[in-house]
Amino acid sequence: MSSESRNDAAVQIDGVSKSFAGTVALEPIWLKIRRGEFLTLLGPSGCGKTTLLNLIAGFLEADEGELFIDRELVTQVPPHQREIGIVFQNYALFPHMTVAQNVAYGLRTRRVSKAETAQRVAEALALVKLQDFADRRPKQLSGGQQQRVALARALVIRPRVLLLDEPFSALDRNLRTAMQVELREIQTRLGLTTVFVTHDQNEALSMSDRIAVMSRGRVRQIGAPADIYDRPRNLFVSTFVGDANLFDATLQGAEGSALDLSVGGARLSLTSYQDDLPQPGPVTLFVRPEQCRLTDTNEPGAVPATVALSVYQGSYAELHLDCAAAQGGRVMLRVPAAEALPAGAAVGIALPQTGPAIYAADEANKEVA
Amino acid sequence: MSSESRNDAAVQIDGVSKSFAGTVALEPIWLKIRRGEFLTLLGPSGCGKTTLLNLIAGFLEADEGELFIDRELVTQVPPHQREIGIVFQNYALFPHMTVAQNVAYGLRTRRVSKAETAQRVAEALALVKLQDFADRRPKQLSGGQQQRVALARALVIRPRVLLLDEPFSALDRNLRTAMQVELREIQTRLGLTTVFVTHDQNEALSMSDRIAVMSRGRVRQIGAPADIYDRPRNLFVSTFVGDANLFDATLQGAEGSALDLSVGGARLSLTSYQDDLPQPGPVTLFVRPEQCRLTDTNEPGAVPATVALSVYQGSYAELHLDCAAAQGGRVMLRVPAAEALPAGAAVGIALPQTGPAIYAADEANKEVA
Amino acid sequence: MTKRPFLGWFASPSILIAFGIAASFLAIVQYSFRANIPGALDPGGFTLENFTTLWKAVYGEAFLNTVLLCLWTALFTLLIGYPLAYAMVRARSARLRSAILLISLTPLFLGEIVRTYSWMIVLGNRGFLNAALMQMGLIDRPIPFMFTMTGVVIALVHFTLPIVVVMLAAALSHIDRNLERAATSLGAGRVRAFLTVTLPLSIPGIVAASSTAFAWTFSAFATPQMIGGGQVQTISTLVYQVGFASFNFPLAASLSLTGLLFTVAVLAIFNTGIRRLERIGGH
Amino acid sequence: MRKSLLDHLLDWTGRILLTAILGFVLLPFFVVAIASFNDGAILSFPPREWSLRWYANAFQYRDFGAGLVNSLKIAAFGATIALIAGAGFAYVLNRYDFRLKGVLNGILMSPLIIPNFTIGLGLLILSAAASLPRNLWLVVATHVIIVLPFVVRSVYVSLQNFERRYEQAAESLGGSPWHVLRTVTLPLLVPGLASGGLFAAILSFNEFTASLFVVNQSTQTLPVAMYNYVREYADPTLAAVSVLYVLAVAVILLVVHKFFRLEKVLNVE
Amino acid sequence: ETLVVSSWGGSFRDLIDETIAAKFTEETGVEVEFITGGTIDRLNQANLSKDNPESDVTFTTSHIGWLYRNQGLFEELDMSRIPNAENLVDQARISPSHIGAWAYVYTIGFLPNMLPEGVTFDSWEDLWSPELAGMIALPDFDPSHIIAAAATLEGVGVENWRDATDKLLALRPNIRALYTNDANSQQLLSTGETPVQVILSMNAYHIQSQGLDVELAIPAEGAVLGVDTMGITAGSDKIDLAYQFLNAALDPEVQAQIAEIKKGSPVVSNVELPEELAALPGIFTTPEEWAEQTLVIPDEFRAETIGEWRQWFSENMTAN
Ligand SMILES: Nc1ncnc2c1ncn2[C@@H]1O[C@H](COP(=O)(O)OP(=O)(O)OP(=O)(O)O)[C@@H](O)[C@H]1O
Ligand SMILES: Nc1ncnc2c1ncn2[C@@H]1O[C@H](COP(=O)(O)OP(=O)(O)OP(=O)(O)O)[C@@H](O)[C@H]1O
Ligand SMILES: [Mg+2]
Ligand SMILES: [Mg+2]
Repeated sequence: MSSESRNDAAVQIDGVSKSFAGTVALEPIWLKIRRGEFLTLLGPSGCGKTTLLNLIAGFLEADEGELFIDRELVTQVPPHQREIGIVFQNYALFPHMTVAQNVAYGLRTRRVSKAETAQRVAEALALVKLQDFADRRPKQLSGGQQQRVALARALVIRPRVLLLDEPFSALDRNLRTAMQVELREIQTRLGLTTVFVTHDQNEALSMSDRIAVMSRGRVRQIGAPADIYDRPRNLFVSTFVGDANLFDATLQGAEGSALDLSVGGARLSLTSYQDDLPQPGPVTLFVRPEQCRLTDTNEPGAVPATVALSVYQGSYAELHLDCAAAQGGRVMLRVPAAEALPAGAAVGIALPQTGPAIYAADEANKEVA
Repeated sequence: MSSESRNDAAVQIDGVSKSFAGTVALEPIWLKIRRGEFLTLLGPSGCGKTTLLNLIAGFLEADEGELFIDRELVTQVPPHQREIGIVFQNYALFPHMTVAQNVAYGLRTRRVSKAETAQRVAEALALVKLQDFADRRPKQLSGGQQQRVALARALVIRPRVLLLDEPFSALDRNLRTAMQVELREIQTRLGLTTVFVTHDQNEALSMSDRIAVMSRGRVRQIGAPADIYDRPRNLFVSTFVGDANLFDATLQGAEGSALDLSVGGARLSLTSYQDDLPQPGPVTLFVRPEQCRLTDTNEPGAVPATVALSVYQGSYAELHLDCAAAQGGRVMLRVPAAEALPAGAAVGIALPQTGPAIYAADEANKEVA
Repeated sequence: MTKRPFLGWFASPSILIAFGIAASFLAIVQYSFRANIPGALDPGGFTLENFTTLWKAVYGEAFLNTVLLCLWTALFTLLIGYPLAYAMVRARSARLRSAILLISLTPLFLGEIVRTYSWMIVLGNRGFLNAALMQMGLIDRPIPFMFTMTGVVIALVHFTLPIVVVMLAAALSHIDRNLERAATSLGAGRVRAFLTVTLPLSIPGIVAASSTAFAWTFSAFATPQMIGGGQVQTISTLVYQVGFASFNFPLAASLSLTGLLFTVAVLAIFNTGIRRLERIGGH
Repeated sequence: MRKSLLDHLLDWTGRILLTAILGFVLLPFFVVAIASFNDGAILSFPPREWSLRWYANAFQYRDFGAGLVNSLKIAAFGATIALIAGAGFAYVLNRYDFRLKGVLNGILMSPLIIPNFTIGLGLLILSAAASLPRNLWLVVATHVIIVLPFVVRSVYVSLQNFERRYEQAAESLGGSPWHVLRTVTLPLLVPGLASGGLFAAILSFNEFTASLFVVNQSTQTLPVAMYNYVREYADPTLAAVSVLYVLAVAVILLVVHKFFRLEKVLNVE
Repeated sequence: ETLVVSSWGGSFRDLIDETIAAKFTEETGVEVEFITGGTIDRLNQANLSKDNPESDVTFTTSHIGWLYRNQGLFEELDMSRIPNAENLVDQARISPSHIGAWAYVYTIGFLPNMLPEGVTFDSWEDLWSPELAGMIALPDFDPSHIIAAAATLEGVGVENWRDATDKLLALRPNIRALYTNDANSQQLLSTGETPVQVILSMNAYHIQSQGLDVELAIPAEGAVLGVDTMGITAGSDKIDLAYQFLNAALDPEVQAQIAEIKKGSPVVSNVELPEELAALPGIFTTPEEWAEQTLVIPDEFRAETIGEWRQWFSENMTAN
């Protein structure tokens, strides 16, 4: 378990795939997880996140492909020899053991001496701020505390990789935010390679070094959160992560990344971040709400719309606009609560000059989340 | 079920209370729900929302107090004679009936003629856009479609009040937003008196005419969403609804609503919306994140802080600041993603001149959500 | 508000039945304190003699036999039933799971007679087992199974196995699989994970299953009667014999009553055991 | 997965153990099947000659036919009565609190721990003391008492898992309690009721010990007739009956499994 | 219309069905139905259903017949309504309420090829041979045979059986099983479980006919005589038919059939039997045979004491 070079992959997944009784849960996947990296698997329910995690942990056997942990080929290594830490959504604490016994479990299997065990358990509990709960049983703890014990139990064995399967989804919002921050702090401090599973895009965006967005057993895009949010590579990613306004547009022509589009009668010139642009013709134009600006109806280049509904959200309001050029007929913008407009007001939507992406209207993966 | 005067209470709750085996689920509650109003009961889990709803529906009997629906005393009326519509979180569609049969159920119990039943069922299904699903069984529908059927089933009997108990909490984010908009549109169109239960503050803020914020069996504040968000009347409401930054401050003096405060060494003059101000002395100052502004450390009146963590959220970033004057040592601000600062940067927090509230530091209800 | 619709309607049939049960129980209690008049079904006056009679060696031995039978049966049923239940719950293929379930369950629905009769054919001196062993040359004269405790235990284990498997499987299936996974991820091999996690968590199930095995064995009649052949006397066979061969219903009643009190006591002990276990950990 | 020697060992001992145990469960039925085709009146293994005469005999022996008819009648009546009473009681148990509920429950569940021979003896004494005729209804009553707890349990579990919201929804839609019971509660409880009733019928059909005490010649059930046959004849006719019995039960279980999934019925998922 | 007969099950029912009932049906056109069970079981059942009798004619052993009579379960017989009873031997005139239907002995039966070397059965004493440890089966429903044999061996007479209890206890090591009925006895022999039994002669012959090599010995002290009897159930509403049934049973041809089929001894003196049949142990055709080969336990005494014997037996001989 040398860690000389900081750049080689802590986990390397080479064409691993998995089917259950004929249905494909995971298409062949290639993925490198860097040492110390916090990688999130994000995707809708049933997309194969847990399956991939179970393959890394060794609870499932891959149909094909190879898996390396710290450069060691582990495809055939049983789970208890993989030296990984796991935290489950439902905590999976041993109900018949105290908190301390739970945390000590992984040390006992490793025949660590009594004294060292006691010390390391105490350290781990201190790490998750549960020193005073060592003798309680899991049932006597709150959800958040249980989740912390599970974390301590996984960390105390100094795993090569930490795997977490929707660890916070059973917690309420406030506790959840607190635990997210806490986990990320501990992870950074220990420099722990971490694979985190969630279907919550905010959680993914806020915690990760990199996000792998999955759908239907495939990784659809992998990259830093800002990459994923600002430069989604396909329609699925753009709609699954963050809010998206989609317009029916026609691509008139492109010169490099400069595009010439018509949207709902308005003529636009945009530059896109995309490398692979679709052919001229009907396309789908994707714009984030915060990239759109509300203007007068008659501003040139503005797409005409009417306020359908203004939804108060406390710190801001969501304006839902009826817009003929938009897919589904609706566009959403956020404005400060004070600037909300009444329903029925006619407005123009100014689209950004840079940033948006276009996808072929008949894109094979026209799969909106 | 006359509706002559548009201003009398559709539902009136007069000192209704409820205990279960000694534990108080609901303290005596007084509440008037206006005709056509969309009232939300918002509060953390276990605060008594469902209990109150069940009392209105007649599934529970009040220990004391009286309940009127349309001015009629219904305290002793069994649920099936109350003419209310209910939608539950888990839909509770009859699994052994088709969609049409589900919707027709309430008409059959009323011995509505075959022809009229068919017509009204068709109308109700059209209302929720499920005309084409009449002959399916609930199991063959998606969660959102099931929720729509539940709504149609409750609406078809033209209830005097519509009750909804966390109807959308099992749906995923996108569907949830869509359903919220749809429900609100239908409710407005039909002018339906509605009591909506949720523990999701965004949902409450965005949908309601008025919100009743509950905790521990009591209504802590009732008012329009903006009222609740901008002018919370106690610490519980301010922290439960929206994000709150709380500072330890000392109230030096007050003149009318103009306050003289010192916060972490800085001296501030503010005006508050509050009527009942605490005595001079130690107080808790409450400020929404969007009311705070980031400035230089040395700007006069700015509270000094250091960036602890910057959390990317796509359309914006959350800056978590270490701040000695803040309760819990942390303050949170939102900034455009591009303006996020690196951890360790020293900053000043400029507090607003108007808007914030202060609460006595020893406030009896020092109960942070 | 109609507070309790149907209460009267729904409860009355069962109240009637409860009266029947209570009455027959009272009949037993009453008979057990009445004197036996030989040859007459109507009992005589009040007496405690029936209970003093129970101090005789036969009855004591029957009690002892019954208890031994219960203990051995429970022990072996657990030893055999646990692996079966485990395999059933953990089997990867749904087919195998169903097969195990059906095979271990079918005997439950066959009743005592078919199963006991089948075992008589297996266990007799010229039965299948001895014939097979002799054919293989492992023994040269038959091993007596019939009319022995061993034979009765074998058949009783078969008798209680299905219910024990069902109860253990229910207990095992409610143990979260992630617990075992957590243990393996922490470095425990399969054996260790089983011994330190699965087994301890299934103890309440084990206790519940053994108490059921106990109650079933205690109440078994055809098996000790047919396989024990009068050589293995249990409470049940004695009750029948005393009642229908000696026609001494008061004595049979007092024997039943004593047996019942005994069962209740044992099951009460089991129950407190379960409750304590569940308080300590369990689910 | 690359397995250690220990793992292989575990796998193989596991497989062998499983096979052995399943073999133990099935052994008597294989043996009885072989025995049923044995031509001689005296058993021998392996049989010297084969024949179907014992099957013929089983069909001709009058007591089996009469016993089968009795058992079917008793099981049908017993299960129906137990189902009605048991479902009602389970409902009451699940929904209401009233005085003596615990006592009533205790009495009705007591047959689970009272040995069947005691129940049989008690009812025999009771019927004699009350000069009740020892007819089919006495046997039915005995069986109702014995199977009732199983019905109550099965229906009670269904009721516990029953989503009260269905009833509340129906009530809010204007359904009176009876209407709701008829149109919502009962239809949704059908699986629980069916499996409870089926279980009761099977148990009743198989009940032997208590029946032995309360039957007479004309109300003799099939298991009692079979028991008496073993007492009176030494030939393998009963082996033939047993084989038919096993086949019938296996077929019924397979069908039940197909429709209800036994794992679910028995709560072992 | 049917006549209900209470009898033992199994081959005895078949016997009655094929002989007496066949004759009866031939004569009257009335069908016969059976209710079956063990001797004591049926006594108890009869007691339980005293007010509403289940049968019209009851077959039982001579001594248990006394219990029926004493408990008022039998009608008093009017012998004039049974013409065939004229030739009834004295030993078969049991009481005013029940008369013999056939006779037999309980004696020692054994499988010669499984007998230990050198064991023979010239006397009841041979049952006590230590070589027979764990090989013997006795009937559990009636211990009177072995008690009578022990009392005779001890020279005390069966009335003083208490003086022979030590002798009885000494037999315990040799006892392997107590059989509960004839089928059980057959099984024990056919499976070789117990190669030596105190067995009903008729049953032994039945087992022989099934192809098993069983031999009967008549010990010097004599074999224990048994008479199976019949009576009319008290309260029967078919008294006339019942008398006709009893009469059919004593018909010489029927009696010969019984001897032929089941090797039961005729109880009327006017029966002609083939020689080899007449020579069988347990079949008596002459007054001398009736007198010499039998060990007789007085019926009434036996009936009174059987309960005590059974209790003593189950409390002292069975538990081991
Ligand atoms: N043991 C199994 N047998 C059969 N199919 C399975 C099994 N486990 C998973 N699947 C299927 O594989 C696919 C991927 O499942 P997986 O559990 O990995 O999804 P997931 O992304 O974790 O979803 P979720 O967010 O709901 O947990 C799903 O279609 C699922 O039904
Ligand atoms: N039937 C009951 N018996 C006993 N206590 C009950 C019962 N129903 C509710 N309670 C208690 O009453 C309190 C209020 O419960 P209620 O269900 O109204 O909360 P809620 O606000 O709806 O919570 P949630 O958001 O979790 O649904 C809780 O403390 C709860 O435990
Ligand atoms: Mg998952
Ligand atoms: Mg609730």
